[in-house]
Amino acid sequence: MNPVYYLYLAALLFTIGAAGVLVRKNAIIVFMCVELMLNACNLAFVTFSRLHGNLDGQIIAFFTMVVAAAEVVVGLAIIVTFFRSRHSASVDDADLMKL
Amino acid sequence: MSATAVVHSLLTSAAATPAADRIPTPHIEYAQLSPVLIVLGTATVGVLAEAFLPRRSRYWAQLGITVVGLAAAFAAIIALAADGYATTRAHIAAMGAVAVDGPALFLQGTIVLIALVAAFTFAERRLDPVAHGNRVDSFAAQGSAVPGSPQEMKAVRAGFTTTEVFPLLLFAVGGMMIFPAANDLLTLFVSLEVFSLPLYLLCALARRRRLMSQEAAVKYFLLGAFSSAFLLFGIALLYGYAGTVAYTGTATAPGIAQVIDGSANLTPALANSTGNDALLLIGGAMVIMGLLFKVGAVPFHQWTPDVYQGAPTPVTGFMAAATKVAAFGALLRLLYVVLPGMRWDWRPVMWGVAIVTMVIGAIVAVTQTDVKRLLAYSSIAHAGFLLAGVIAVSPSGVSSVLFYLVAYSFVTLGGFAVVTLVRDAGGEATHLSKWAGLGRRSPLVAAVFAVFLLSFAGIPLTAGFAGKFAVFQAAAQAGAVPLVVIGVIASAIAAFFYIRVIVMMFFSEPQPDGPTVAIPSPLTSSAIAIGVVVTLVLGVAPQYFLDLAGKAGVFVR
Amino acid sequence: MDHLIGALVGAPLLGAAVLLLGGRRLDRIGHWVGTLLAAVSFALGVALFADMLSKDTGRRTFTSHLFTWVPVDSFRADVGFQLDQLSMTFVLLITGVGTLIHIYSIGYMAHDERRRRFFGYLNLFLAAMLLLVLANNYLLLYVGWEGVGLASYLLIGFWQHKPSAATAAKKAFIVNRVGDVGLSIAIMLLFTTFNSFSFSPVFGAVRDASGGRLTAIGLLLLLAACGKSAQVPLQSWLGDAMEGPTPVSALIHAATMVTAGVYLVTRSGAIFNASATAQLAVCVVGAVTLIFGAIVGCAKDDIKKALAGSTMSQIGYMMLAAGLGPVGYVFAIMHLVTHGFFKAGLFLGAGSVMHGMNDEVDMRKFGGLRGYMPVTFITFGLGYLAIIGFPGLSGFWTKDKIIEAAFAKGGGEGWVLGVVALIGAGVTAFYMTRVMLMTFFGEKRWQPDAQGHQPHPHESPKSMTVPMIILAFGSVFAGGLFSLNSSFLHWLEPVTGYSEGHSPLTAWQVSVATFVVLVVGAGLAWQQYGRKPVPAVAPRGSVLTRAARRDLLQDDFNHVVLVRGGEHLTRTLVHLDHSLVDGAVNGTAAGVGGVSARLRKVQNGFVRSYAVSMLGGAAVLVAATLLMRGI
Amino acid sequence: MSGFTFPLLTVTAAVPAIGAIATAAVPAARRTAAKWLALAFSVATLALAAVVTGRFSPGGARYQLTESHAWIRDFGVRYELGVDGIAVVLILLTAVLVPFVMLAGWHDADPLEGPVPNRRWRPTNGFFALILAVEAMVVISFEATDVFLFYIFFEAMLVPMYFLIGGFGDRAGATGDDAEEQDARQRTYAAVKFLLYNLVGGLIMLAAVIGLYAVTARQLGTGTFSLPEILRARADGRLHFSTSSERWIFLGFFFAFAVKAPLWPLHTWLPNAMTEATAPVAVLITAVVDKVGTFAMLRYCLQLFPEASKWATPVIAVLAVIGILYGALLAVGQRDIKRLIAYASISHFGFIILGIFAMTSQAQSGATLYMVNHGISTAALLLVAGFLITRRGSRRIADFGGVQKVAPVLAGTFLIGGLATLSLPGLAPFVSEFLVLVGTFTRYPVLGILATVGIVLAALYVLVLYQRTMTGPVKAGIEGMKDLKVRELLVVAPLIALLLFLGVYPKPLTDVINPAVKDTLSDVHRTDPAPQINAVAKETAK
Repeated sequence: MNPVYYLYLAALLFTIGAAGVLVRKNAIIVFMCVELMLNACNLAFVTFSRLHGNLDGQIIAFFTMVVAAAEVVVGLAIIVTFFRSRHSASVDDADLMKL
Repeated sequence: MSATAVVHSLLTSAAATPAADRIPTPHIEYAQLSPVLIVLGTATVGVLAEAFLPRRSRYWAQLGITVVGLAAAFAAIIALAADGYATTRAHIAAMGAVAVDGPALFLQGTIVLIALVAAFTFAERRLDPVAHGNRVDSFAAQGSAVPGSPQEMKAVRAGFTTTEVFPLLLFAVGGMMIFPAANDLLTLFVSLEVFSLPLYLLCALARRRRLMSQEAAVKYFLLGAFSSAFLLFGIALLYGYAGTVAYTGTATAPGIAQVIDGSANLTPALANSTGNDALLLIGGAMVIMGLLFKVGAVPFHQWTPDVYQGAPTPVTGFMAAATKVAAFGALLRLLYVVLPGMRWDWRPVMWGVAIVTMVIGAIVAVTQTDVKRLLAYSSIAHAGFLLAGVIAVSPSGVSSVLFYLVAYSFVTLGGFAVVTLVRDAGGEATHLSKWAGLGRRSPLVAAVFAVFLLSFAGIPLTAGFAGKFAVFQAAAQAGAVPLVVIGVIASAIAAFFYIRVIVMMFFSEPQPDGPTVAIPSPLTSSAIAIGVVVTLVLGVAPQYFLDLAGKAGVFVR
Repeated sequence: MDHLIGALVGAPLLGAAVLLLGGRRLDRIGHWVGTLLAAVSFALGVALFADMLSKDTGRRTFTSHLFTWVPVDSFRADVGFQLDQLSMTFVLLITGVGTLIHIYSIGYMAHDERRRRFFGYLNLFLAAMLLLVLANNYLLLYVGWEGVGLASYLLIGFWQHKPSAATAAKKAFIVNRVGDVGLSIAIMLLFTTFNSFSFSPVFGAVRDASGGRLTAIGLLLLLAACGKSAQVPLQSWLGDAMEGPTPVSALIHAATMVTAGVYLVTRSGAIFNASATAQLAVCVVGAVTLIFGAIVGCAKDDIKKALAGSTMSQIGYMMLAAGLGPVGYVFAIMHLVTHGFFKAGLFLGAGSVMHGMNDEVDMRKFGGLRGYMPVTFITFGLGYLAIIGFPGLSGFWTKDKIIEAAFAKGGGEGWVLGVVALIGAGVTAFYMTRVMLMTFFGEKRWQPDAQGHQPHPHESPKSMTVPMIILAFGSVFAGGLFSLNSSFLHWLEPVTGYSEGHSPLTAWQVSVATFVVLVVGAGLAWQQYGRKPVPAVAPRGSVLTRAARRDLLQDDFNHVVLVRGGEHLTRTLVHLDHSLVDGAVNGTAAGVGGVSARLRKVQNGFVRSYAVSMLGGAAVLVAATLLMRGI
Repeated sequence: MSGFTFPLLTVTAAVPAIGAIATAAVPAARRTAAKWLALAFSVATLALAAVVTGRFSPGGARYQLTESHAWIRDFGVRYELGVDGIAVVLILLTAVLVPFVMLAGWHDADPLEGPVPNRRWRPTNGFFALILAVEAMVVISFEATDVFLFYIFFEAMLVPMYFLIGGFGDRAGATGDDAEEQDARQRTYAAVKFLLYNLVGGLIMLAAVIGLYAVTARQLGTGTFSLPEILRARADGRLHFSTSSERWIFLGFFFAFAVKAPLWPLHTWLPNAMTEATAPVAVLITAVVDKVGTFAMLRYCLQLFPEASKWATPVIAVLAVIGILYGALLAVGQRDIKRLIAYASISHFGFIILGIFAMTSQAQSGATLYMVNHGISTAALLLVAGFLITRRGSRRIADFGGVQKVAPVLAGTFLIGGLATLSLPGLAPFVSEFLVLVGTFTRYPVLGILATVGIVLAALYVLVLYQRTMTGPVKAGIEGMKDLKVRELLVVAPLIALLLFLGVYPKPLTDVINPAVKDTLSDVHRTDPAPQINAVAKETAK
């Protein structure tokens, strides 16, 4: 099976993630969509690694996961405090500052 | 030598497997990485201090640790530069992961100094009125406590302060120091996250107006993550194109640069993927976009005003200054080291970005009513001017940008430091109308702020003018005259709103319920003083620093 | 010799400086100082005159160079004097009459608390006028030219608290400025043509210059002359100038300053001789003005304005003569001098009358004064006879010569000009007789003034009468003296040149004709003002009369066309400057503001829309990069 | 340059600068001390300027008393000073005027007594310090022979001017209880307008400056801004501007100077600025600061870009003539004393610019002389007007009338100032104006004639102003008006004396100016048009 398909899949996932960020209101879900985009990147890395026959891609994937984990830690903390002080996680409520 | 090698070696060295003979032991030049290591080490110490020191003594301990650590890091940088690592002995350390060269050291030095000054403003606790017998700084008593909730009250009464900001600051600084030095895309990405995550947190920690602060954090975080996803995908594509994430390398172990200009001898597996320029172009574009986001260039700028406004002002100052320095450093390295081969592809695009950034930044700022937002938009406009310098792909381009960054960052720090002084019952009085007649109330503060504004506006004899002249000159020599003309027009528009503020302060009647100007401790005073000194020195006698930037203006390949 | 000339100009200048800077402490002796210095410069003039007479005719021109004024490359303006018979004549006239009028003013201005300043101004005028006639180049002449203008401005407006006076002064200055434009452009043209504007080099090189330029210069000089000498079309200011104190009218607006135009034309004879067109223009202006002035003079009830009209017309004669070229220059100047005597005398007489009638000027409120102020009556009468050219008196000798010369121009032009001049003489006789009758004869029509003081006519003090007497002598005998074996002609000829004209009429024919016209004019006047009583309020009169009362509507024309038009223009411009020029800039600013306000809306605070723009931006970035490569 | 030569020019510029700092350092309470200190420094500057004039030998080297030190190598900027005849006279003018400006403004920065005492914030020491700062910057921009050095101070002087205009105005014009606010608003508007106009001009010039650097850098290897250096390089062919680039750069420079000068239609900032500022500051604007613009046209536009200057001359000359007539006509239509004078100045600047670009020796010497004379005459007129306005507390012409009855000396000085403004022969401005006109006429007869018409309008607006304010019956509010005080006489008398002296004997100045003008003309490769006949030669031959 031609590994290039995985690239298309990666691109698809990335697009879905991006779209999710744009359409979803709930901060948590938006954030999850971002994670989805990151995973799309991972898939791409791995695929390319396979194509090129070197390990770099796979290793980078690990790093990405670590980073993503770190992001989750920070991100959730922020989103939760935000939620607690407003009793809503909708990003559209966050418009105190504009113009 | 590619990043993976480092990675292998790190792993293996971490868990010393018998396989060690097959994988070469990594060779890390600790001495040359010492600045970064010191900062990150200090940060860790700070964390430990948080863990083990009694609350009362933390503040001073943290402040001391931070200052000492940063000072040490700066000393290390000077030492390295003195050893000629900035020029003759510049090379790529940590097995291709990190460059130790002029721009890297110059920018790291700048960032460390910025951090030092920022640390002072972080530590300022004379401005807020004494709460229940405790001096407090501009950070939340307890970040986790819900605003206005009883437990926040308790925290305040107990005189809690979020001293964690200092370690966070240091971590961010560490990341920022690696960012412009990163010599492969992975390091770039990791360091980006390393300095971004602490910043997200810092944004959320304002003592006053916490809702806005948290909102800023959310926005910054989501958009930041979003953009870093793009960056990462771009990296993936570049990796797919070149089969490596290293910027540079040798013909045998090529970096992206070599692959692009075809000086690399490629494995057949690679040959067909390199044929596909789409990967390269799209990937390059997405990586650049990731960086432009951090720079705050149009159309990736919209987070800037909101975040700048919501974040605690000291943090804003630090972000505005340091993030720009780091991001532009990285951008320069990427464009000058990795992508010069495809200059003809990205230059026109950057032209466009530079123009819209300058013009929109200036124009939108005209109708701002909040000082912090105003400065945010002005920072956008300045990003545009800097891009003009970046576009001139020439040594003078690099040095001019480096110089501009120094000039801009300290003026910015000073500016935001002044903003922290002007306060009323609700904390800082950032609405412009409140600043009316400030010149009558406290001429000194108004005068200082006027100096900063004039520097932003690029009036001669201020650092701002020298910087602007440097970048425009570089651009003009690179044949980007139209860009210069547009830049000039943009700065004319920009001048308008800087002047508006000056008018406000000096020529309009003070409001009866106007804000008071708090008397700062030596900490903030020194921050402001440094700003003024830099403004005037770089404005009147910039030659020394221009030389410095000029010497430091060469990337190692 | 230099020093003498220097002192000649310097004395009154010093006087002016002392009196104007001296301050109140000089109030008591100020008038004496002024008079003394005027007398000094007269004495100097006489001395120089004597010295000049001692030399033989050829070597009488004396030039002196004081210092270089403005040297820029080939442009060299000097402060230097040229004293020849022509300027000598003027020096004597100016200082002589000037001194007399200083003396007169002592009495006339006795009750004015600003008398010191008045004398300061008078001295200033003398200095400027002397500079004008003594300058050896046009630029320095221009200085004097404007200097007398300034003095006249200050003196016309001397009673500044009267709005009418201030307005008149301003009008005089501005109308003169119009003439000055002519003079300055003429100087520029001289410079570009001759590379110099000093008399001797220019006149020396005239024959090499192109005719067109000479004509242009001539016409420009004429424009200047019109302004200063109140010739049509720039005559409108002279009538109003009578707002000034009477001595001023006598000295500046009758005897000396207004004749500067004639001096200019005569002085520039060389240029005019070279351009028939310019000369004709001068003649026409002169002819028109002499009729114009005369008609105006007939209609005015204000004694001074009547005299002003007469001045205009007499200067018209001089201009006419000067326009005739070498045939007429001498007579122009001759008439100028005699006119200086009798017109000054007439004005002083008028002043004396006003003095006695508490400053009443309306002749309809005079009448029968001959008994009350005999000296004034006699001197005024003699002046009257002189001006109408009664045989034997000054006017007779000079005016007839001009009329004769006018005919001598020959051809149709000659006839036209001659006849005009002739008619002018008649009209002169008419209006002067009218003045005479209305003032000194008939029954008393005196009326109390605004304060209700009944006038008690009385003879003026010695300080006023003596000058009048002296001038009367001048107006009786000067003409004869000059004509005595044409001494004046020989005196002036070396400078102006002289050529015998060929008149179609013989001298005695002209004289007879003139006398006839004169008698007719006087008779008509007697018919109207001598036989029947003069109505105290002016009858409506014919269209012509009414027009003449309004200076033949020339003023109204100016008002409508220039003043109104000008006001409208400026108002429009002020508006445009604000709305258009300024508006453009403010508009741009507003535009930027508008754009800014609109762009702000994009920053709507919603994370997701920010994300959209980021995505869009990324897409554009990618697309652009791809396009650059053409993929 | 062997051994140490005393840096006279630097000191001349530095003394007022130090004075500014010193004055600013005087505690705000010690008002009088600050005044005297500032005055002392300005007088010292005058002395130094006199020394400079004395040390300058006309017809000697083109730039004298030169100093040259490296400054910002990377920008090719050197700290280069040197004066030619034109610069010398203008420095002298500046140094002469400033002390009078200070004396005239002696009480302008005192706390306002009035409806709301001390509402407005007017630090005395600040006022005088700013004046000295302006003087310093003006002087050094006259001295600079390095384009960049010039540019820096050309721009920087906006800042102190801005605060002078916006910070200190005389209460005049507005009526009603919120007069204070109205005035403040107007003043602010004027200050901002002034700053923005000139800043935009300056920034566009900045682009041109950078362009100049790019050209020199490309052709000479290292970019330079040194005027002598550039002239030398162009002379021996190492440097050559392409037509288009020369024109563009020229326009960039000229625009900035035309805003400063100001040339029609870029003039509208001047009336506002001059009206709202106090009379002394207004003098500082027109008589001193604006001269930098015309001076720069003469030195930089013509010398750096001769071809482009010639190319642009017709347009500029026409604009200048428009300015002459336009300014005069608008002056006639004004209802505000200072505004009227401002428009008169616009008309005069038209003459100066016309003279510069007519490019004949008479016109340019005239223009230079005009800068000096206009400085003095406007100063005289404006300062007296200022005394008048402060006495009455209003600028509206309609509020005056019959002043000469109650304050004859004031009226007299005002009249003399006015007569100088309408350039009456015998007073200084006449000489320069006539030179400009003659010089223009020799090359552009039509423009010369049109410009000459301006003298009628000049007479009109001056005399109308005088008549409305000084003559006629005494208006209400004028009765008690005091005549000039000693201090005020001390200000006006010397200026009038100067006007008279220079009107009768301008030779000392022309001797200094002429050689410099000759050099400039030779830079532009222009010679005066020949006359039809050289009568002088003929006569001397005879």
